[in-house]
Amino acid sequence: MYGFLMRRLAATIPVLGMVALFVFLLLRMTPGDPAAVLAGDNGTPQQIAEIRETLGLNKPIPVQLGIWFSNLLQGDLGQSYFFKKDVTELILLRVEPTVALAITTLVITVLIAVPIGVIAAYRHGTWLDRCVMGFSVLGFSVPVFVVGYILIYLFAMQFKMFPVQGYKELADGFFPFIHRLILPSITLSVIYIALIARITRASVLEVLGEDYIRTAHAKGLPNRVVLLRHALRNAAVPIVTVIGIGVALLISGVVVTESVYNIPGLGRLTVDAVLGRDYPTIQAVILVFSGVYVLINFLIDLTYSFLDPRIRY
Amino acid sequence: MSMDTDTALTVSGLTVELPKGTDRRHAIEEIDLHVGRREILCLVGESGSGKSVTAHSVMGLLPKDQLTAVAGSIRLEGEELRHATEDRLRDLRCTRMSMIFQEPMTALNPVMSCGRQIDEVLQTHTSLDQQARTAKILDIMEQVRLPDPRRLFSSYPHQLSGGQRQRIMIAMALVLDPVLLIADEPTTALDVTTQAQILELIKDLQERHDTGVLFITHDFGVVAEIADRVAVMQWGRIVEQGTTEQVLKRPDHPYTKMLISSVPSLVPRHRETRRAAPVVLRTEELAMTYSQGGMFQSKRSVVAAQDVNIEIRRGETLGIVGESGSGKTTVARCIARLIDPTGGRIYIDDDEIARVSVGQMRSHRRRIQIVFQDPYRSLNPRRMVGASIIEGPMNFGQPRDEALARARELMGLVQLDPDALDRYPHQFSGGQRQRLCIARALAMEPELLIADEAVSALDVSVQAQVMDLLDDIRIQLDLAMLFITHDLRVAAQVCDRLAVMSAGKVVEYGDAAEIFANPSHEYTRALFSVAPGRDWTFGEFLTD
Amino acid sequence: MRSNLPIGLAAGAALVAGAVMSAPASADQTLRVVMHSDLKIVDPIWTTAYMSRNYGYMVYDTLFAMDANTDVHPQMVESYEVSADKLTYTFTLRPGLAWHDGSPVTSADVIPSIQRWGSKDSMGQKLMEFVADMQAVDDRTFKMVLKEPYGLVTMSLAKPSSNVPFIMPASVAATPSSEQISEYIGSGPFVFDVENWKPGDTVLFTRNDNYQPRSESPSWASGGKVVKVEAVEWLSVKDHQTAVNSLIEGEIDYIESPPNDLLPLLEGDENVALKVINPLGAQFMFRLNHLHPPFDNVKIRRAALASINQKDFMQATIGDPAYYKECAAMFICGSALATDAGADIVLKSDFELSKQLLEEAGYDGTPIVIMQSTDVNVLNNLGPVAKANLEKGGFVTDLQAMDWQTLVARRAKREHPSEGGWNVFMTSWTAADILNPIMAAGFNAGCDSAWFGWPCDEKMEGLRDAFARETDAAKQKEIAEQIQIRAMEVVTHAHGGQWYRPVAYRSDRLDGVLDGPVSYFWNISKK
Amino acid sequence: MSDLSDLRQETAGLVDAAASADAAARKLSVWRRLARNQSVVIGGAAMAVMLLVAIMAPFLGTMDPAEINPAWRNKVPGTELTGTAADGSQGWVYRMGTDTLGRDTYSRVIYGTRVSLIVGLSVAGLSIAIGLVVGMVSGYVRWLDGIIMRVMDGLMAIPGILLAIALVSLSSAGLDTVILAITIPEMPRVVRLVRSIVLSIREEPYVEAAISVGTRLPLLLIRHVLPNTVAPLIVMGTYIVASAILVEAILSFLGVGIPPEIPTWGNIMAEGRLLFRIFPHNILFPGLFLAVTVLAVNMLGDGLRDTLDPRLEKRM
Repeated sequence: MYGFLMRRLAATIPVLGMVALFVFLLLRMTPGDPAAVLAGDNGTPQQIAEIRETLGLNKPIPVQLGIWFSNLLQGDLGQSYFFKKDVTELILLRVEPTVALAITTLVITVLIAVPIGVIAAYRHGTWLDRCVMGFSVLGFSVPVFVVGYILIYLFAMQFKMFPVQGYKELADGFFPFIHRLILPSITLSVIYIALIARITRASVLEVLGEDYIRTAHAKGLPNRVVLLRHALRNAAVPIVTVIGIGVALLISGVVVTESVYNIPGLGRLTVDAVLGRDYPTIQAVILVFSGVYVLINFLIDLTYSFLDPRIRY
Repeated sequence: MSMDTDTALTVSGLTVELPKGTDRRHAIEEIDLHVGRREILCLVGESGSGKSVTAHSVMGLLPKDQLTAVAGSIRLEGEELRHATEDRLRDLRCTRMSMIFQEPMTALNPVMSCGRQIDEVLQTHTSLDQQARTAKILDIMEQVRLPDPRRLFSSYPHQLSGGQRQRIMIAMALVLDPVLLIADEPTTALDVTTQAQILELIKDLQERHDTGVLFITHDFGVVAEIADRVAVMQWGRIVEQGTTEQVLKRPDHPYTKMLISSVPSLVPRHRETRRAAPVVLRTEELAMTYSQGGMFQSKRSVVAAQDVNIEIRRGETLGIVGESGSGKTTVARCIARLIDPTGGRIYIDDDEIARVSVGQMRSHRRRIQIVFQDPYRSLNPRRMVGASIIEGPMNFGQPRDEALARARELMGLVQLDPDALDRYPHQFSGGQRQRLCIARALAMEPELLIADEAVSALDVSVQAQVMDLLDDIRIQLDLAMLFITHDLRVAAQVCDRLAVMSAGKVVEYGDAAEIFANPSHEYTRALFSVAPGRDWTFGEFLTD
Repeated sequence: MRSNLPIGLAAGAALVAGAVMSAPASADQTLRVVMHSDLKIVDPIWTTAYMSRNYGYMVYDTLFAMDANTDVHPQMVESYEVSADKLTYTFTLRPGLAWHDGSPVTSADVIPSIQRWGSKDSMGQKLMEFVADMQAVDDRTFKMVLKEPYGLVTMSLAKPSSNVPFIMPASVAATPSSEQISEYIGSGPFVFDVENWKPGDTVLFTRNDNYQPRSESPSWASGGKVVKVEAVEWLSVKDHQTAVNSLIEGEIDYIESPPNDLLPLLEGDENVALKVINPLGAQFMFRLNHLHPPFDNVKIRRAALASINQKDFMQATIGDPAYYKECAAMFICGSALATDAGADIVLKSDFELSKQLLEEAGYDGTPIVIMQSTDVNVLNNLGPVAKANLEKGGFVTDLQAMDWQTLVARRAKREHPSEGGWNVFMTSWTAADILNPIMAAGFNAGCDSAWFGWPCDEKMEGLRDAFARETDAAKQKEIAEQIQIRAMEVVTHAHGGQWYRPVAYRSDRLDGVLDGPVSYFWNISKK
Repeated sequence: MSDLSDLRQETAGLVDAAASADAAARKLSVWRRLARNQSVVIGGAAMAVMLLVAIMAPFLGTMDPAEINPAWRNKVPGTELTGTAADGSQGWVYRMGTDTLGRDTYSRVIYGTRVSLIVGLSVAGLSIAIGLVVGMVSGYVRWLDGIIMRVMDGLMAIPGILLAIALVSLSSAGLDTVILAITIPEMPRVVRLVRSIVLSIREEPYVEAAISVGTRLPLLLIRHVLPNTVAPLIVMGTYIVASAILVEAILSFLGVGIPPEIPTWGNIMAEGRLLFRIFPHNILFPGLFLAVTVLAVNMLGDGLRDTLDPRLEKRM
C-alpha cells in the first residue's frame, strides 16, 4: 500500500511537469502583454517598454522558462505582476471560497442525485424514471449563467430568501457563510446532479442485473436492503469515479458561478489573471487546479479499495 | 405420489409463457415433478431446454416483465406458491427453500464479507442476537467443511477459491434447514477435483438435514454420481422421468437415448499410431512468464508454463489436459504465437518460430491455425461468414473468386450448406459456428490445427458431432492436431497422445491409451479418480 | 433512501426560514462601494490605471486641486508666490499635515514626490523640461525655479486625473519610477488597511482620524475633505447585473459606474439615486494608426473622418440621449478651451465626401483592421458601428474582436496590421484627462514618442509647445483652437462624442455625494 | 460470464432469434429498434428541424444578422420598424426584438443555429477523428500506450475552460480557434473510450483468429476493431455536440468566445446577459433554441445508447 502511494505520487510528477511546461509555452505565445495592461489605459509606449524590462519579459523564452522552473523546484510560484504579492499568498486567500463552494455543491449533489438515481433505476421504465432522466437531460441543456440569473431573480429578488451576491468567511459565523453559499451551490450543482443521477441510475441498473442481486433476492431480503446494501454499494465505484471526473466539470462551472455571484474564489482569480495576462498567477493557478484534479483522482483511487475489497494496491 | 410430510416440492402442469414475438410460446410447458425429502432429483437437459426456468419459477425469481407462470401449480410442502404474495415468497426463501447457483464468484456480493452474507439470512429471518447468529454461522461453515471458519468469516469472496465460495453458498442456503435445495449447475464452473468434493458435500448434507434437492445439470457424469431420480427435459417439456438406474440404463425416449449415447467414453478409442510420420511441431523447454506492472507499478510475475517439451507428428492428435490454471491454454497460445513465449523454442517442421519477429511470423501464420473455445465470440459478428473464411487466403494473395470457391468446398467438408456463406454468424447455432471456425482454419491449409477447448462450450450431442468432424478432418487432410481440453472423456476419444499439465508443467506425457490404462503420475491418478460417472459406462443400454 | 427526502426538505425549510428571518445588515458606518474595476496596482504614479488613481485620492493628498469650474486651488499648499519674472514659485505647506504614522509632512517629502511623478507622467515630463531646480527652504516651504516661464505649473500640480501628482513620504518617493512602491503610507483622508486587502476582491480604507481638512467647502478635489464614515470598502463585482441587483437589495451603497443600459432598472427604485457627478463626462476617441497604409495617407484619414459620426457611436453604446451629447469640441464642451473650430466633420457622416477622398487618394481596398474590445461594456459596440460607417464610406474593413487586455497589448505593436498590428481602435477618455492639448495624449504628434498611432506632425508639435509656454489664458485658448483645427486636418484622432455615466447610490442612506471627475468618498455620510 | 446471463440468453436468445431472420432483417431491426425508441424519434426530429433551420437560414424571413441599426436598439419582440430597413424593405417586424446594436435578434438566432451547430458538429467530428486514431494506436501499440496516456492525463488535468480561454486568446478569436479550443479538452475522453474498447476487443477470439490468419495490423484495426467503436462513438459524439455548444456559450460569457460579429446562441446570450432583467428576449430566445437543441441531441444520444450499447453509460 505504502509503495503504491509513493509510486502513484511519483506518477503525478510527470503529469504536472507536462502541464506546467504546456501552460508556460501557451502563455508565452499568447498575444497579450502584461506590461501593456500594467501601464494602464493611458500608458505611453515608453512606460510599457520600461515595465517589460523590469518584469524580465525581454529575456528569451527558454531563459524565462529556466528561471520559472528553478524557482518552482524551490517551491516558489513567483509573484503576481499586478498585486506585488506572492502567488502562493494570493491563492491561499482564494482557496476557502472555492473549496467551500465545491464542498457544498458536492454535498447538495450527492444528497439529491444519488437517491433520485437509485429510485430511477429501481423504478426504471416508469414515469418516475422518465421524469428523473428528463430533468437530468434538462440539467445538461441550460448554460450555468442562465441558471444563476434565474435563481437570483427568483430567490434573491422576488422571494428575498438569499442575498444576491457575496461571500462571508466561515470565521464570520456558519449561518452567514452557508446562507451566501446556497444559491451558488445550487446553480453549480444543476449540471452535476444531472450527471451523477444518470451515472447512479446506470450503475445501479447494471448491478441490479448481477447474479448476487438474484442471490440476495433468493435469500429473501427485503427490496430496500437489496437496493441499498447490495446494489448501491456495488455501484459505488463508477459513481465515485464520475464524481472525480466531475471535478473538472466543477472547475469550469466554478469560473462562471463565481463571476455571477461575486465569490472571490480561485475561478475568478483565474479569469482575471488570464484576461490580465498575469503569467505567474495563471501558471500557478492552472498548476494548482491540475494538482487538485490529479490528487482527487488519486484519492478516488484510494477510496476504491475501501468500497471494493477486491481492489488492493 | 408420496405423503405430504415426505414431499418437499410438487410441481404439476407448470407452464411459463414467453414474451410475445418469440418463436416459441412457452419457455416450459406442463412440467410435472416432485422432490421428496432426502431425495435428489436431477433435472437434465441441454441449453435452452428450460431447466433453469423451472428452477427459477419455483423460487419465484423469474424476471418479472419477461416470463410469467400461466398455469399449473408449485407446492412447497403442500403450500401453493404460484399465487403466493411477494412477501410470503420472501419469507419462505432460505427458510423453507434455498437455491445455489453455477458461478459462486458472481453469485456472492463481492464487497461484503462472507460471514455477513450468511448473517443477512439470519438477520432477515430470525430474531437471534449477534452472538447466537455468529455461533450458528460458524457451525454451518464447519459443516460445509470450510477450513478455518473464523478467518473465512471475515474474508471477502475474491479471497476464496472457487470451491470455498460454493461452500459458502451452500452454507448460506442450508443455515436455516430448508426442506428444499435447488442447485442450478452448482459444479459446472468448478474443476473436476473440486466438483467431486462439492457433490459429496451436497449428498452428505442432504442426508443429514433431510433436505430434498432439485439438482440441475447437463452432465450425465454428475447425474450418475448424485441422482436418486432423473428428469430429462427437451424444448421446455419433461420427456422422461425415473430412477437413475432406469433412465441411464433403460431410457425410453429417443432423445434421452441420444443424449446418453453422446457422452464420450472414458475408455480411449483404439487408434493406429503413426510413429513414422514426420514431426510437425516440436517445442523445447517452452516457457511463459507473465509479468505485470510498468513504470509506476511493482513488478509481479506469474509462471504460466515452463519446461514444456512436446512434439506432434503429421496425422496425430496430441491432447493437453489439465485443470484451470495448469497452463494448457498458455502453451497453445504460445505455439500459435498469439503471445510471445518468454523462453524455449518452437519448431514448426524445422523452422524456429518462438523468436521470429512479428513481420517474419506472418509468413508462418498459415501453417498453424487455431479454433477457440467460445463459438459465439470467435467470429466477427459484423462480417458475413464467407468473408471471415476467405480473409486468411486473401491475406496471402489468393484471388477472391478462388478463395470463395474453396470456401464453398470447405463448407461441404464441415457439413454446412455452401450457400450459407453470405449469412451472419448470429444466424448459426453454437455447433454450426464451431464448424465455421474449423472451416476458416482449414482454408489456410495449415499443417497444425490447434483446438483450444474447442468442444467444451457445446452441448453434449453437438460436442460429439464436432469431435467426430475434427477427427475426420485430421484423417482426411493428414493434419497434426493439438487438442486442449479439461475433459478427460473428450481427451480419451480424440487423442493419440496425451500431455497432462499441472501448475505450468507437463507432469505426464505419452500414449493416450497407455496413460488412461496406467496413469503413472500421482496427479494424473488423482484426476482420473474423481472424473464424475467414472463407474458408469454410458450408452450401453439394457433392454428389458 | 426515501427517508432521506423528508429530512432534506426539512433541512431546506429550516434554511429558508432562517434566511427570511435574518434582517438586512444593521446600519453600520462602512460605505460599501462597487468600483468600475478592481484595484490591482497600489502605485498611482507607476501606472495610469484609473483604479490606482482612485486609490491615490483616498490615501494621498495633492498640493493643488481643481474645482468644479476647472479653477486651481491650493490643497496641501497654504499659499504660494510667483516671482515677477514668472521663474520662481515659492510654496508653503499647510500646518498640521501629517503622514498616517504621525510624522509631519515636510518639503523634503514633496520634492522627490514631484520628481518621481515628473519622470513618469506626460504633463509632469513637460513641466520638468521647464524646471531648473527645486529646493526646500524649510520644513514647510520649498521653491521651484524654472528655466523659462511656463503657463501650466499649478495646473500641472492640480492635474485631476492620471497620473495625479500625489505627495508621498520621501523614502517612498525615492523608489525609482520604474518600480512599484511597497509602502502604503500617505497623508490623505483615508488609511489603506493593507492587512485586510483581498486582492481582486475587497479593498478596505479606514478614516484617517488625524487628517486636518481645509475649512473651505469641498468642490471636486479641492476644499475640505471631511470624512463622515468610519470606513470605505471597495468591492470588485465583475458582473454588472449582480452589482445592480445588489444595490437594489441594499447589500451595497454605491456603484461607481453602472452601465447606462442598466439605468432603467435603477431609475424605477425610489431608494436609489442616479447622479452625474462628472458634468464634463467622458469622450470617445477614434484612433488611427499613422504608420501603415492606408492611414499613412492624410486624405484617407480625412475620408475616415468623413465616414464616422458621433451620434451613431453614442446611440449604440449609451442609448439614452439624456446621457450623451454631440460635441465638436475636442477639449470637452463646457470646459475652458471648448471650441467648435474645424471639427464639424465628426458630427455628421458624409459618405459621398469619403468616397470622393478615397478616389482621389487612390485607395486600393486594403482592409482596415479595426480592433474591437469585447469585455469593456461601454466600448463593446463601438467597433461594429465604426465598421458599418467606414464601409458605407467606401472602406473595406476587417473587424477583429478581442478582450480589452489583448487590445491594449496589440495597440502598442508597431508592426503592419497583417503581422499583428492594427489600423483603428476606439477607447474613451474621462474629460479630466483631456482638458488641454498637453495632458491629452492624443494630440502628441511627436512620431515615435507619440501615443499609440504615432502621428508625426511638426506643426502640431510646435503649436503644443507654444501652448505650454503661453501663460495668458486668452492666448492659450487661441492656440488650443489652432491645435484643434490642425488635429482635424492631419487627423491625429477623432472625438466620438461626449457621454455621461452617473453614479448610483442608496439615496435613503447616503448624503453628500460630491461632484467630480473621480468618485471622492469624503463628505459622504451614511444613515 | 455469469450464469444469470445464461437464463437471460435462454430467453433473449429466443427473442432475438425471432427478430432476425436474415442479414437484411438484422440491419432493418437496428433501424426498427431505433424507430421504436421514443427518445431517438423525438430527439432526431428536433435535430432535423434545427438542421433544416440552419441550412435554410437565409430563406426564413431573416435579414443580415450583422446589420446594425443604432436607432433601433433594445427593442422588444414585435416592434415594427418604421421607415426603410437597411436592405430597402419596408415595415420590418423585429419578431424577437433587437440587441444593443439594433441587430435583429430573430435573424441572429436563426443564423446562430448555423454557427452553433457547426461548432457542435465540428468539435464532435474533430475530437472523434483524432481520438479514434490516437486511441487505436494507444490501444494497440503497447510501447506508445504509456506515453500517450500520460499526455492525455496531462490534457485532462488542465481544466477545459481554462485551456479554452488560453487557446482562444492565443490567436485571434474566430470560429476555428474556438472549435480547436473546445476540441482539445474533449479529445482525451474519446481517446480513453476508444482505447478501452480496443483493449477489450483485441482479446476477442475473432481478433486473434484474424491475427492467426495473417491479417496485417492496419487492416485488422479497420476491419475488426473499428466497427466496434462505431456505436459507442456515435453516442459519445452526440454528447460532445451538446457539450460543445454549451462550452461555446460559456466562453462567450467569459468574453473569449466566437467574435460577436458572427452570431451564435452563446454570444447572443452573452451579450444579452447584461440586460437580462430589462430585455430578457436576448437570453430567452437563443436560450430556448440552445436548450431544445441540446435536449434533442442528448435525447438522441440516450436513445442511441439504449438501442446500440446499453452498457456504455458507465464507460463515459
